[in-house]
Amino acid sequence: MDIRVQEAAFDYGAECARFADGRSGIGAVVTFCGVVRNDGGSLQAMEIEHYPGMTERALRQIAEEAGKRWALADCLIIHRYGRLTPGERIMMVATASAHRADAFAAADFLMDYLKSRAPFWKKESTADGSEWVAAKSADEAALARWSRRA
Amino acid sequence: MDIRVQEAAFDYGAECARFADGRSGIGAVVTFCGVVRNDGGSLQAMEIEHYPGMTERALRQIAEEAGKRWALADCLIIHRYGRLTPGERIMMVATASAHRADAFAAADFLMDYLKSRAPFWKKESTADGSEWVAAKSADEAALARWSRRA
Amino acid sequence: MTLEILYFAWLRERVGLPRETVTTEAATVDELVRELSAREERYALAFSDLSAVRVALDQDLADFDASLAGVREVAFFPPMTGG
Amino acid sequence: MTLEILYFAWLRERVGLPRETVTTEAATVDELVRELSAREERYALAFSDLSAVRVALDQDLADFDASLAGVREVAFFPPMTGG
Repeated sequence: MDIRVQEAAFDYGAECARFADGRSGIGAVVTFCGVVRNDGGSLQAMEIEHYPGMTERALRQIAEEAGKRWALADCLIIHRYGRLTPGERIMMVATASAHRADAFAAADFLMDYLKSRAPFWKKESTADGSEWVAAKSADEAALARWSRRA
Repeated sequence: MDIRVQEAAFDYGAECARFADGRSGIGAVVTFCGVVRNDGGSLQAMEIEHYPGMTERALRQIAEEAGKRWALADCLIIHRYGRLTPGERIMMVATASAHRADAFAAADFLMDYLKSRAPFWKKESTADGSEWVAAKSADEAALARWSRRA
Repeated sequence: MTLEILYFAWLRERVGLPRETVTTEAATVDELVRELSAREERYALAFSDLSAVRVALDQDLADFDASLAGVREVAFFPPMTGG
Repeated sequence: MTLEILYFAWLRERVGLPRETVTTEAATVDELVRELSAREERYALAFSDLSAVRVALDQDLADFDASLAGVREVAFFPPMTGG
Protein backbone atom coordinates (compact mmCIF):
# COMPACT_ATOMS: atom_id res chain seq x y z
CA MET A 1 0.00 0.00 0.00
CA ASP A 2 1.39 3.35 -1.05
CA ILE A 3 -0.24 6.60 0.13
CA ARG A 4 1.20 9.94 -0.91
CA VAL A 5 -0.07 13.43 -0.12
CA GLN A 6 2.05 16.00 -1.89
CA GLU A 7 2.13 19.45 -3.38
CA ALA A 8 4.26 18.42 -6.35
CA ALA A 9 2.85 17.13 -9.61
CA PHE A 10 3.04 13.39 -10.24
CA ASP A 11 3.67 11.51 -13.47
CA TYR A 12 0.45 9.57 -14.10
CA GLY A 13 1.86 7.37 -16.88
CA ALA A 14 5.00 6.51 -14.95
CA GLU A 15 2.98 5.72 -11.83
CA CYS A 16 0.64 3.44 -13.82
CA ALA A 17 3.59 1.63 -15.37
CA ARG A 18 5.45 1.22 -12.07
CA PHE A 19 2.31 0.06 -10.29
CA ALA A 20 1.54 -2.62 -12.91
CA ASP A 21 5.16 -3.77 -13.30
CA GLY A 22 6.79 -6.86 -11.93
CA ARG A 23 3.82 -8.48 -10.26
CA SER A 24 3.30 -12.20 -10.76
CA GLY A 25 -0.01 -13.13 -9.15
CA ILE A 26 -2.24 -10.44 -10.57
CA GLY A 27 -4.50 -10.35 -13.61
CA ALA A 28 -6.04 -6.89 -13.34
CA VAL A 29 -4.93 -3.32 -12.71
CA VAL A 30 -7.39 -0.43 -12.52
CA THR A 31 -6.30 3.19 -12.29
CA PHE A 32 -8.25 6.38 -11.84
CA CYS A 33 -6.91 9.86 -12.46
CA GLY A 34 -8.74 13.02 -11.42
CA VAL A 35 -8.16 16.12 -13.53
CA VAL A 36 -8.97 19.79 -12.81
CA ARG A 37 -11.97 20.30 -15.06
CA ASN A 38 -12.81 23.60 -16.64
CA ASP A 39 -16.48 23.42 -17.49
CA GLY A 40 -17.24 26.92 -18.63
CA GLY A 41 -13.73 27.97 -19.54
CA SER A 42 -13.72 30.46 -16.67
CA LEU A 43 -11.71 28.57 -14.04
CA GLN A 44 -8.32 30.13 -13.43
CA ALA A 45 -7.05 27.98 -10.61
CA MET A 46 -8.07 25.50 -7.96
CA GLU A 47 -6.56 25.68 -4.49
CA ILE A 48 -6.66 22.44 -2.51
CA GLU A 49 -6.37 22.70 1.26
CA HIS A 50 -5.92 19.65 3.44
CA TYR A 51 -5.39 18.61 7.06
CA PRO A 52 -1.82 17.33 7.35
CA GLY A 53 -1.70 14.25 9.51
CA MET A 54 -5.37 13.43 9.33
CA THR A 55 -5.25 13.26 5.53
CA GLU A 56 -2.69 10.46 5.44
CA ARG A 57 -4.49 8.73 8.31
CA ALA A 58 -7.90 8.90 6.58
CA LEU A 59 -6.50 7.71 3.25
CA ARG A 60 -4.77 4.81 4.97
CA GLN A 61 -7.98 3.81 6.73
CA ILE A 62 -9.91 3.95 3.46
CA ALA A 63 -7.27 1.84 1.71
CA GLU A 64 -7.25 -0.67 4.57
CA GLU A 65 -11.02 -0.95 4.42
CA ALA A 66 -10.77 -1.65 0.67
CA GLY A 67 -8.19 -4.33 1.42
CA LYS A 68 -10.62 -6.03 3.82
CA ARG A 69 -13.47 -6.00 1.33
CA TRP A 70 -11.65 -7.15 -1.80
CA ALA A 71 -8.73 -9.39 -2.62
CA LEU A 72 -6.16 -6.74 -3.50
CA ALA A 73 -2.51 -7.40 -4.24
CA ASP A 74 -1.78 -3.70 -3.77
CA CYS A 75 -3.21 -0.22 -3.92
CA LEU A 76 -1.85 3.27 -4.48
CA ILE A 77 -3.30 6.68 -3.66
CA ILE A 78 -1.63 9.95 -4.64
CA HIS A 79 -3.40 13.22 -3.83
CA ARG A 80 -2.06 16.71 -4.38
CA TYR A 81 -2.73 19.89 -2.47
CA GLY A 82 -1.92 23.53 -3.20
CA ARG A 83 -2.60 25.48 -6.34
CA LEU A 84 -3.56 23.68 -9.55
CA THR A 85 -4.67 24.93 -12.95
CA PRO A 86 -7.22 23.43 -15.39
CA GLY A 87 -6.00 20.23 -17.02
CA GLU A 88 -3.63 19.42 -14.16
CA ARG A 89 -3.92 16.05 -12.46
CA ILE A 90 -5.23 16.30 -8.92
CA MET A 91 -4.97 12.75 -7.76
CA MET A 92 -4.87 9.10 -8.75
CA VAL A 93 -5.67 5.72 -7.32
CA ALA A 94 -4.58 2.32 -8.57
CA THR A 95 -5.61 -1.18 -7.54
CA ALA A 96 -4.15 -4.57 -8.46
CA SER A 97 -5.93 -7.88 -8.05
CA ALA A 98 -6.12 -11.38 -9.45
CA HIS A 99 -9.54 -10.58 -10.91
CA ARG A 100 -11.03 -7.55 -12.61
CA ALA A 101 -14.18 -7.32 -10.49
CA ASP A 102 -12.14 -6.80 -7.31
CA ALA A 103 -9.83 -4.26 -8.93
CA PHE A 104 -12.76 -2.24 -10.32
CA ALA A 105 -14.86 -2.31 -7.16
CA ALA A 106 -11.94 -1.36 -4.93
CA ALA A 107 -10.90 1.59 -7.13
CA ASP A 108 -14.50 2.82 -7.28
CA PHE A 109 -14.80 2.47 -3.49
CA LEU A 110 -11.53 4.32 -2.86
CA MET A 111 -12.74 7.20 -5.00
CA ASP A 112 -16.14 7.44 -3.33
CA TYR A 113 -14.61 7.44 0.13
CA LEU A 114 -11.78 9.82 -0.50
CA LYS A 115 -14.20 12.27 -2.15
CA SER A 116 -16.25 12.62 1.02
CA ARG A 117 -14.15 11.24 3.88
CA ALA A 118 -10.62 12.47 3.33
CA PRO A 119 -9.98 16.02 4.62
CA PHE A 120 -9.47 17.95 1.40
CA TRP A 121 -11.25 21.16 0.44
CA LYS A 122 -11.25 22.82 -2.96
CA LYS A 123 -11.49 26.50 -3.69
CA GLU A 124 -12.03 27.67 -7.25
CA SER A 125 -10.80 31.00 -8.60
CA THR A 126 -12.32 32.75 -11.57
CA ALA A 127 -12.11 36.34 -12.80
CA ASP A 128 -15.07 37.05 -10.48
CA GLY A 129 -13.27 35.91 -7.34
CA SER A 130 -12.86 32.66 -5.50
CA GLU A 131 -15.30 30.28 -3.90
CA TRP A 132 -15.16 27.08 -1.86
CA VAL A 133 -16.54 24.09 -3.75
CA ALA A 134 -19.65 22.75 -2.04
CA ALA A 135 -19.87 19.05 -1.29
CA LYS A 136 -22.28 17.31 -3.66
CA SER A 137 -25.19 15.33 -2.28
CA ALA A 138 -24.51 12.83 -5.08
CA ASP A 139 -21.06 12.18 -3.61
CA GLU A 140 -22.50 11.55 -0.17
CA ALA A 141 -25.22 9.35 -1.70
CA ALA A 142 -22.56 7.33 -3.54
CA LEU A 143 -21.27 6.07 -0.20
CA ALA A 144 -24.55 4.24 0.38
CA ARG A 145 -23.55 1.88 -2.43
CA TRP A 146 -20.98 0.35 -0.08
CA SER A 147 -23.53 -0.12 2.65
CA ARG A 148 -21.82 -2.82 4.69
CA ARG A 149 -20.26 0.04 6.63
CA ALA A 150 -21.39 3.29 5.07
CA MET B 1 -12.19 6.40 -30.11
CA ASP B 2 -9.04 4.34 -30.61
CA ILE B 3 -9.23 0.56 -31.16
CA ARG B 4 -6.05 -1.44 -31.69
CA VAL B 5 -5.68 -5.20 -32.16
CA GLN B 6 -2.03 -6.10 -32.39
CA GLU B 7 0.55 -8.79 -31.80
CA ALA B 8 3.16 -6.39 -30.46
CA ALA B 9 3.46 -5.41 -26.81
CA PHE B 10 2.15 -2.00 -25.81
CA ASP B 11 3.50 0.46 -23.27
CA TYR B 12 0.78 0.69 -20.62
CA GLY B 13 2.25 3.71 -18.82
CA ALA B 14 2.84 5.64 -22.02
CA GLU B 15 -0.67 4.85 -23.24
CA CYS B 16 -2.18 6.01 -19.94
CA ALA B 17 -0.21 9.25 -20.08
CA ARG B 18 -1.04 9.93 -23.72
CA PHE B 19 -4.72 9.14 -23.16
CA ALA B 20 -5.00 11.52 -20.19
CA ASP B 21 -2.92 14.29 -21.74
CA GLY B 22 -4.10 17.52 -23.26
CA ARG B 23 -7.83 17.23 -22.64
CA SER B 24 -9.67 20.27 -21.34
CA GLY B 25 -13.25 19.23 -20.57
CA ILE B 26 -12.62 16.05 -18.59
CA GLY B 27 -12.38 15.39 -14.88
CA ALA B 28 -11.87 11.63 -14.78
CA VAL B 29 -9.79 8.99 -16.51
CA VAL B 30 -10.14 5.29 -15.74
CA THR B 31 -7.80 2.66 -17.14
CA PHE B 32 -7.83 -1.11 -16.92
CA CYS B 33 -4.91 -3.36 -17.75
CA GLY B 34 -5.20 -7.14 -18.06
CA VAL B 35 -2.12 -9.18 -17.22
CA VAL B 36 -1.30 -12.85 -17.93
CA ARG B 37 -1.76 -14.37 -14.49
CA ASN B 38 0.17 -17.36 -13.29
CA ASP B 39 -1.90 -18.81 -10.49
CA GLY B 40 -0.09 -22.02 -9.70
CA GLY B 41 3.27 -21.09 -11.13
CA SER B 42 2.85 -23.72 -13.85
CA LEU B 43 1.80 -21.56 -16.80
CA GLN B 44 4.48 -21.36 -19.47
CA ALA B 45 2.66 -19.36 -22.13
CA MET B 46 -0.71 -18.15 -23.28
CA GLU B 47 -1.60 -18.16 -26.95
CA ILE B 48 -4.35 -15.74 -27.97
CA GLU B 49 -6.18 -16.45 -31.20
CA HIS B 50 -8.59 -13.96 -32.72
CA TYR B 51 -10.81 -13.41 -35.75
CA PRO B 52 -9.22 -10.64 -37.83
CA GLY B 53 -11.85 -8.26 -39.12
CA MET B 54 -14.58 -9.32 -36.76
CA THR B 55 -12.42 -8.48 -33.74
CA GLU B 56 -12.03 -4.81 -34.66
CA ARG B 57 -15.68 -4.66 -35.65
CA ALA B 58 -16.89 -6.17 -32.35
CA LEU B 59 -14.64 -3.91 -30.27
CA ARG B 60 -15.85 -0.86 -32.16
CA GLN B 61 -19.48 -1.85 -31.60
CA ILE B 62 -18.83 -2.34 -27.87
CA ALA B 63 -17.08 1.03 -27.63
CA GLU B 64 -19.90 2.73 -29.54
CA GLU B 65 -22.47 1.18 -27.21
CA ALA B 66 -20.50 2.51 -24.21
CA GLY B 67 -20.49 5.95 -25.86
CA LYS B 68 -24.28 5.84 -26.12
CA ARG B 69 -24.75 4.85 -22.49
CA TRP B 70 -22.33 7.25 -20.83
CA ALA B 71 -20.99 10.74 -21.46
CA LEU B 72 -17.51 9.82 -22.66
CA ALA B 73 -14.98 12.27 -24.03
CA ASP B 74 -12.98 9.35 -25.44
CA CYS B 75 -12.16 5.69 -25.08
CA LEU B 76 -9.27 3.43 -25.98
CA ILE B 77 -9.06 -0.35 -26.38
CA ILE B 78 -5.82 -2.20 -27.08
CA HIS B 79 -5.89 -6.01 -27.26
CA ARG B 80 -2.99 -8.28 -28.15
CA TYR B 81 -3.00 -11.66 -29.83
CA GLY B 82 -0.29 -14.28 -30.31
CA ARG B 83 2.01 -15.79 -27.69
CA LEU B 84 2.31 -14.14 -24.27
CA THR B 85 4.11 -15.19 -21.11
CA PRO B 86 3.08 -14.72 -17.46
CA GLY B 87 3.30 -11.12 -16.31
CA GLU B 88 2.84 -9.75 -19.85
CA ARG B 89 0.08 -7.28 -20.49
CA ILE B 90 -2.70 -8.70 -22.63
CA MET B 91 -4.91 -5.68 -23.12
CA MET B 92 -6.03 -2.36 -21.78
CA VAL B 93 -9.00 -0.06 -21.91
CA ALA B 94 -9.21 3.61 -20.97
CA THR B 95 -12.15 5.97 -20.64
CA ALA B 96 -12.29 9.73 -20.17
CA SER B 97 -15.30 11.66 -18.95
CA ALA B 98 -16.31 14.82 -17.14
CA HIS B 99 -17.36 12.72 -14.13
CA ARG B 100 -15.94 9.67 -12.42
CA ALA B 101 -19.14 7.62 -12.36
CA ASP B 102 -19.34 7.62 -16.17
CA ALA B 103 -15.66 6.81 -16.60
CA PHE B 104 -15.85 3.90 -14.13
CA ALA B 105 -19.09 2.43 -15.47
CA ALA B 106 -17.95 2.64 -19.09
CA ALA B 107 -14.58 0.95 -18.40
CA ASP B 108 -16.30 -1.80 -16.42
CA PHE B 109 -18.83 -2.26 -19.24
CA LEU B 110 -16.12 -2.39 -21.93
CA MET B 111 -14.32 -5.11 -19.98
CA ASP B 112 -17.42 -7.22 -19.42
CA TYR B 113 -18.39 -7.07 -23.07
CA LEU B 114 -15.00 -7.64 -24.58
CA LYS B 115 -14.49 -10.65 -22.27
CA SER B 116 -17.49 -12.46 -23.71
CA ARG B 117 -18.41 -10.75 -26.99
CA ALA B 118 -15.13 -10.02 -28.76
CA PRO B 119 -13.73 -12.97 -30.73
CA PHE B 120 -10.62 -13.87 -28.76
CA TRP B 121 -9.71 -17.33 -27.50
CA LYS B 122 -6.97 -18.20 -25.03
CA LYS B 123 -4.93 -21.37 -24.91
CA GLU B 124 -2.70 -22.04 -21.93
CA SER B 125 0.47 -24.09 -22.10
CA THR B 126 2.00 -25.86 -19.10
CA ALA B 127 4.57 -28.65 -18.82
CA ASP B 128 1.61 -31.06 -19.13
CA GLY B 129 0.49 -29.73 -22.49
CA SER B 130 -1.86 -27.04 -23.66
CA GLU B 131 -5.54 -26.42 -23.18
CA TRP B 132 -8.14 -23.92 -24.36
CA VAL B 133 -9.41 -21.70 -21.57
CA ALA B 134 -13.12 -22.34 -20.95
CA ALA B 135 -15.48 -19.38 -20.82
CA LYS B 136 -16.55 -18.64 -17.25
CA SER B 137 -20.23 -18.57 -16.39
CA ALA B 138 -19.40 -15.60 -14.12
CA ASP B 139 -18.25 -13.64 -17.17
CA GLU B 140 -21.48 -14.37 -19.00
CA ALA B 141 -23.46 -13.52 -15.86
CA ALA B 142 -21.61 -10.20 -15.56
CA LEU B 143 -23.27 -9.04 -18.79
CA ALA B 144 -26.66 -9.15 -17.06
CA ARG B 145 -25.53 -6.15 -14.99
CA TRP B 146 -25.91 -4.00 -18.12
CA SER B 147 -29.37 -5.31 -18.79
CA ARG B 148 -30.69 -2.54 -21.01
CA ARG B 149 -29.35 -4.62 -23.89
CA ALA B 150 -27.67 -7.70 -22.45
CA MET C 1 -24.49 -20.77 -52.87
CA THR C 2 -20.82 -20.52 -52.01
CA LEU C 3 -19.81 -19.78 -48.40
CA GLU C 4 -16.46 -19.06 -46.84
CA ILE C 5 -16.43 -21.02 -43.56
CA LEU C 6 -13.98 -20.15 -40.78
CA TYR C 7 -13.13 -22.17 -37.67
CA PHE C 8 -11.40 -20.90 -34.56
CA ALA C 9 -9.79 -22.32 -31.42
CA TRP C 10 -10.68 -25.96 -30.72
CA LEU C 11 -13.20 -26.02 -33.56
CA ARG C 12 -10.35 -25.23 -35.94
CA GLU C 13 -8.30 -28.01 -34.35
CA ARG C 14 -11.09 -30.60 -34.57
CA VAL C 15 -12.07 -29.74 -38.11
CA GLY C 16 -8.38 -29.62 -39.00
CA LEU C 17 -8.40 -26.41 -41.00
CA PRO C 18 -8.87 -22.70 -40.38
CA ARG C 19 -11.12 -21.99 -43.35
CA GLU C 20 -12.68 -23.58 -46.40
CA THR C 21 -15.00 -22.66 -49.23
CA VAL C 22 -18.19 -24.68 -49.28
CA THR C 23 -20.95 -24.91 -51.86
CA THR C 24 -24.26 -25.60 -50.17
CA GLU C 25 -28.00 -25.20 -50.46
CA ALA C 26 -28.44 -24.97 -46.67
CA ALA C 27 -30.99 -22.27 -45.78
CA THR C 28 -29.98 -21.84 -42.14
CA VAL C 29 -26.93 -22.28 -39.92
CA ASP C 30 -28.57 -25.40 -38.44
CA GLU C 31 -28.88 -26.96 -41.87
CA LEU C 32 -25.29 -26.11 -42.70
CA VAL C 33 -24.09 -27.73 -39.46
CA ARG C 34 -26.10 -30.90 -40.24
CA GLU C 35 -24.70 -30.98 -43.75
CA LEU C 36 -21.10 -30.62 -42.57
CA SER C 37 -21.58 -33.15 -39.75
CA ALA C 38 -22.90 -35.70 -42.23
CA ARG C 39 -19.89 -35.17 -44.44
CA GLU C 40 -17.07 -36.41 -42.22
CA GLU C 41 -16.46 -37.62 -38.70
CA ARG C 42 -14.23 -34.62 -37.81
CA TYR C 43 -17.13 -32.24 -38.44
CA ALA C 44 -19.55 -34.43 -36.48
CA LEU C 45 -17.05 -34.34 -33.59
CA ALA C 46 -16.57 -30.58 -33.82
CA PHE C 47 -20.32 -29.96 -33.79
CA SER C 48 -21.25 -32.71 -31.33
CA ASP C 49 -22.17 -30.22 -28.58
CA LEU C 50 -23.68 -27.10 -30.12
CA SER C 51 -24.14 -25.49 -26.69
CA ALA C 52 -20.37 -24.97 -26.79
CA VAL C 53 -20.36 -23.50 -30.30
CA ARG C 54 -20.99 -19.91 -31.33
CA VAL C 55 -21.59 -18.70 -34.87
CA ALA C 56 -21.01 -15.39 -36.64
CA LEU C 57 -22.48 -14.48 -40.03
CA ASP C 58 -20.46 -11.91 -41.94
CA GLN C 59 -18.71 -11.07 -38.65
CA ASP C 60 -21.82 -10.52 -36.53
CA LEU C 61 -22.86 -12.98 -33.84
CA ALA C 62 -25.95 -14.94 -34.88
CA ASP C 63 -28.20 -17.78 -33.77
CA PHE C 64 -28.24 -21.27 -35.24
CA ASP C 65 -31.67 -20.74 -36.72
CA ALA C 66 -30.50 -17.65 -38.62
CA SER C 67 -30.95 -17.60 -42.38
CA LEU C 68 -27.92 -17.87 -44.66
CA ALA C 69 -29.55 -15.82 -47.39
CA GLY C 70 -27.05 -13.29 -48.67
CA VAL C 71 -24.35 -14.44 -46.25
CA ARG C 72 -20.78 -14.77 -47.52
CA GLU C 73 -18.77 -15.65 -44.42
CA VAL C 74 -19.76 -18.07 -41.65
CA ALA C 75 -17.52 -18.53 -38.61
CA PHE C 76 -17.76 -21.22 -35.95
CA PHE C 77 -15.94 -20.90 -32.63
CA PRO C 78 -16.22 -21.66 -28.91
CA PRO C 79 -17.50 -19.07 -26.40
CA MET C 80 -15.10 -16.13 -26.41
CA THR C 81 -12.47 -15.63 -23.75
CA GLY C 82 -11.00 -12.19 -24.34
CA GLY C 83 -9.80 -9.60 -21.89
CA MET D 1 -8.27 21.08 29.91
CA THR D 2 -6.18 22.49 27.05
CA LEU D 3 -7.21 21.78 23.47
CA GLU D 4 -5.53 22.50 20.18
CA ILE D 5 -8.31 23.69 17.84
CA LEU D 6 -7.86 23.68 14.05
CA TYR D 7 -10.04 25.32 11.41
CA PHE D 8 -10.05 24.56 7.69
CA ALA D 9 -11.45 26.05 4.50
CA TRP D 10 -14.20 28.65 5.03
CA LEU D 11 -14.29 27.93 8.77
CA ARG D 12 -10.64 29.01 8.92
CA GLU D 13 -11.50 32.14 6.94
CA ARG D 14 -14.48 33.06 9.14
CA VAL D 15 -12.70 32.41 12.42
CA GLY D 16 -9.69 34.23 11.01
CA LEU D 17 -7.02 31.80 12.11
CA PRO D 18 -5.90 28.26 11.24
CA ARG D 19 -5.35 27.05 14.79
CA GLU D 20 -5.42 28.15 18.41
CA THR D 21 -4.90 26.71 21.86
CA VAL D 22 -7.98 26.91 24.06
CA THR D 23 -8.46 26.21 27.75
CA THR D 24 -11.96 24.93 28.38
CA GLU D 25 -14.09 22.82 30.67
CA ALA D 26 -16.44 21.77 27.83
CA ALA D 27 -17.34 18.10 28.12
CA THR D 28 -18.54 17.61 24.54
CA VAL D 29 -17.99 19.12 21.11
CA ASP D 30 -21.41 20.76 21.36
CA GLU D 31 -20.42 22.51 24.58
CA LEU D 32 -17.15 23.66 23.03
CA VAL D 33 -18.97 25.09 20.03
CA ARG D 34 -21.37 26.99 22.32
CA GLU D 35 -18.49 28.30 24.38
CA LEU D 36 -16.59 29.52 21.30
CA SER D 37 -19.73 31.02 19.73
CA ALA D 38 -20.42 32.98 22.91
CA ARG D 39 -16.88 34.32 22.88
CA GLU D 40 -16.89 36.41 19.70
CA GLU D 41 -19.07 37.16 16.71
CA ARG D 42 -16.65 35.55 14.21
CA TYR D 43 -17.08 32.17 15.97
CA ALA D 44 -20.86 32.58 16.14
CA LEU D 45 -20.79 33.23 12.38
CA ALA D 46 -18.55 30.27 11.65
CA PHE D 47 -20.76 27.93 13.66
CA SER D 48 -24.12 29.44 12.68
CA ASP D 49 -25.09 26.41 10.57
CA LEU D 50 -23.74 23.26 12.15
CA SER D 51 -25.23 21.08 9.40
CA ALA D 52 -22.41 22.47 7.23
CA VAL D 53 -19.70 21.77 9.80
CA ARG D 54 -17.80 18.55 10.41
CA VAL D 55 -15.59 17.80 13.39
CA ALA D 56 -12.61 15.52 13.93
CA LEU D 57 -11.22 14.56 17.34
CA ASP D 58 -7.56 13.64 17.29
CA GLN D 59 -7.87 13.26 13.50
CA ASP D 60 -10.86 10.92 13.50
CA LEU D 61 -14.29 12.11 12.33
CA ALA D 62 -16.69 12.47 15.26
CA ASP D 63 -20.19 13.64 16.11
CA PHE D 64 -21.05 16.88 17.91
CA ASP D 65 -22.24 14.98 20.97
CA ALA D 66 -18.88 13.19 21.31
CA SER D 67 -17.01 13.54 24.60
CA LEU D 68 -13.83 15.61 24.73
CA ALA D 69 -12.36 13.49 27.53
CA GLY D 70 -8.74 12.73 26.69
CA VAL D 71 -8.90 14.64 23.42
CA ARG D 72 -5.96 16.86 22.46
CA GLU D 73 -6.81 18.09 18.97
CA VAL D 74 -10.20 19.25 17.70
CA ALA D 75 -10.66 20.22 14.07
CA PHE D 76 -13.64 21.98 12.49
CA PHE D 77 -14.19 22.05 8.73
CA PRO D 78 -16.85 21.96 6.01
CA PRO D 79 -17.89 18.72 4.28
CA MET D 80 -14.88 17.36 2.45
CA THR D 81 -14.41 17.75 -1.29
CA GLY D 82 -11.45 15.59 -2.22
CA GLY D 83 -10.79 13.52 -5.31
